[in-house]
Amino acid sequence: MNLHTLNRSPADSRVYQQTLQAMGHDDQLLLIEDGVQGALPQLVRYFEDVEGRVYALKEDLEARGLLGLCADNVHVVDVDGFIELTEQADKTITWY
Amino acid sequence: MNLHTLNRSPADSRVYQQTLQAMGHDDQLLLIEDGVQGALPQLVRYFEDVEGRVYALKEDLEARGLLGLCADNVHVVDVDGFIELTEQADKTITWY
Amino acid sequence: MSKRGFAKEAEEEVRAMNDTQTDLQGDLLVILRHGPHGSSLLREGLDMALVAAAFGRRVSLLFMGTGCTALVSGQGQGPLGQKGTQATLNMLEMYDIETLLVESEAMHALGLKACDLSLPVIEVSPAQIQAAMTTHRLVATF
Amino acid sequence: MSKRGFAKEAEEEVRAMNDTQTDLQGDLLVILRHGPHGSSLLREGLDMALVAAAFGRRVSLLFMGTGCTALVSGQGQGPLGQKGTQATLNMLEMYDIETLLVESEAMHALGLKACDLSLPVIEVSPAQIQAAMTTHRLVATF
Amino acid sequence: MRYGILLLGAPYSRQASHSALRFARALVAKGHILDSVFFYHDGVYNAARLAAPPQDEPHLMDGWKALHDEHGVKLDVCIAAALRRGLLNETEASRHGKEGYSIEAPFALTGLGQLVDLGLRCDRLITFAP
Amino acid sequence: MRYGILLLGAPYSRQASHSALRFARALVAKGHILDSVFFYHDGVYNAARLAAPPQDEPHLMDGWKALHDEHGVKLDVCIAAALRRGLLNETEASRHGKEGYSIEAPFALTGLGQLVDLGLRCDRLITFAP
Repeated sequence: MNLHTLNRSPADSRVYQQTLQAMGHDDQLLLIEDGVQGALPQLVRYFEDVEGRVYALKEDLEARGLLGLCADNVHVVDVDGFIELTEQADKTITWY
Repeated sequence: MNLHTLNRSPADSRVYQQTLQAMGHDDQLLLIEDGVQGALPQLVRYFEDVEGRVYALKEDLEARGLLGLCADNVHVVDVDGFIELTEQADKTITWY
Repeated sequence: MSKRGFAKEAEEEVRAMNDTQTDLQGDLLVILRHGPHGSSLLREGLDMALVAAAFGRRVSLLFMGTGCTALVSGQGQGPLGQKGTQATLNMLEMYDIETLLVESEAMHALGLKACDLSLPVIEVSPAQIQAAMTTHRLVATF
Repeated sequence: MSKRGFAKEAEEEVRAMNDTQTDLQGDLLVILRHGPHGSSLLREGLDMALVAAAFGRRVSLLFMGTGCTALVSGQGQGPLGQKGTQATLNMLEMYDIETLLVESEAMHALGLKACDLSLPVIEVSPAQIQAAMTTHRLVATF
Repeated sequence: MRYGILLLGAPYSRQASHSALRFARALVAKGHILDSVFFYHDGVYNAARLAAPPQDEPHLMDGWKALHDEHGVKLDVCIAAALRRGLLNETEASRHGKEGYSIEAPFALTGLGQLVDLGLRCDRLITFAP
Repeated sequence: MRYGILLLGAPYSRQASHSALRFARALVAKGHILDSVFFYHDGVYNAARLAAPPQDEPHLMDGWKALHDEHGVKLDVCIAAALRRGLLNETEASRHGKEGYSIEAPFALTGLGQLVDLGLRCDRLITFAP
């Protein structure tokens, strides 16, 4: 199982398409930096193929005022949770 | 009349949507750097709303091996042509 | 909150109705297309706007694409203490930068409403965006 | 040209048929998502691949998105004499980097065919991309 | 016509600097006046005096200097953007208690007021971005 | 576990450096070993010794140094990426006939072989990118 991080908003960049193609059946996706915009209810649909396996970094949501606007089906984790995801995953693959 | 330059491929970035919104009826669009990918026949359809007003920079097409693959309805100009476009336009607006 | 949101929306409609090409004229239009924290472009664009205003120039801001998130209420510092841009946004009024345009299509794409934003804005259509490009002497994109 | 294109396509089909997960195993998978000239990322990714290969590691390359344009034939120098990456690509074989995967969806999106490319490649589906992610010990994205 | 250039991209990392230098050379060759190049955002990295690119690649900083020497083009670097990125001239280095300096003439550290001024006094301001 | 970090983003321009430093601090706080941070692409700018950010903002270079001093984290900078961007230590400066230098210990100029090695000897390699 691999962890994928994505730091671009799907409203900006098409790199999320590459991320989704590279994600195996039990891989997980962590949205960080500007990528946390993907947790907005209007944008989370881009990730419906991997629903239930989408995480967003709490500190990055908070800094942007987006924590309260986050979709319900996104798991919010802090930086310690980020580290735990990297512990559990065989590899972490970065998309930007 | 304004000139707009775009240095991102529509296959990569959604910034072309902002460019198109900002283009007035007689504005012109010049594709430069990675933006020249937009001159490929498969991608030029993103610019159909401004057809006939799309230019691509020759030197950037050549360096990428794309000059021969360019769509017919894109005007190819070299850097002197780029300067002439900026002379004719009131302003040059950069999208990236 | 929803009451305040409503008041803001009403206020915004009035502003939008008053909005004519003449109102939009100015020396400098700064286009902001990036949110806070992810890159320094938002701050650097705002800095240019503030400096121009301090020198007596008439400045308008146009938020496009994900740049609209720059105005979302309740932004904080970054986790290492990065300042963010909220403090700078709060200074705009003091510098007489009062024309804040936001791209209507982007607001819809992001699912944002005027009441989610911390400052009063004018939502603009492509035609109004095109007008702003011609009624300002200088346009800078960040 | 079309004859040569056909030969290449046939050759490629044979390679694709021989393609198994075992063939794809390796120490390092370098994912290249940027074309030449626009940024230095393509060159920097290729440099990492060459160094790893020089140290005896088994290296595969995966071209995704607009990175597929990195392989287009007939690239030249930049107008100021920037080297570009064609020379580096020509060195891959010498370094035993022979597994060049290209994202099939991106090739279609860009309207590119294998005969437009300067090196023999294997077009890969999402399932094959996912397999490559697990059969390499290390994955680096550029 | 009188032109100004605003450069936002780092050298070597992105094509912006190459595009800007190519445009600048073509401008003066065509008889236009290039008033100034203003370096902002990552563009300030173009002024790094110790840049040592491989000999078979264009030396961008020398290219900017030649434009200054041969055509009087001013090379203005945003001071706020430069300081946080480690680009200090001798004056700023001593003001910040640092030994050594990383930019030198003809690159000049200046404020954003210069950029606004440039944009308004020129017939055309062209931005090259990362 | 043993971790390595690959940092590709310039400080202040993009969040990558902030994200990497935050992750690095949390790693060591959790008891993991952070072997090295490898600076490549625009990440090499993190090593600029003259960086003078405003006092009310995090000083990223000091943050990297503290990780080295307190936790023995190696700070490796890709030499090829650094030279073309104007980041030279004293040895490289004299080799290239330049006066002055722009990076110093604990940042070390090294080759890409170190990056490959780091990736293969660590349990995890995490990349932070622009």
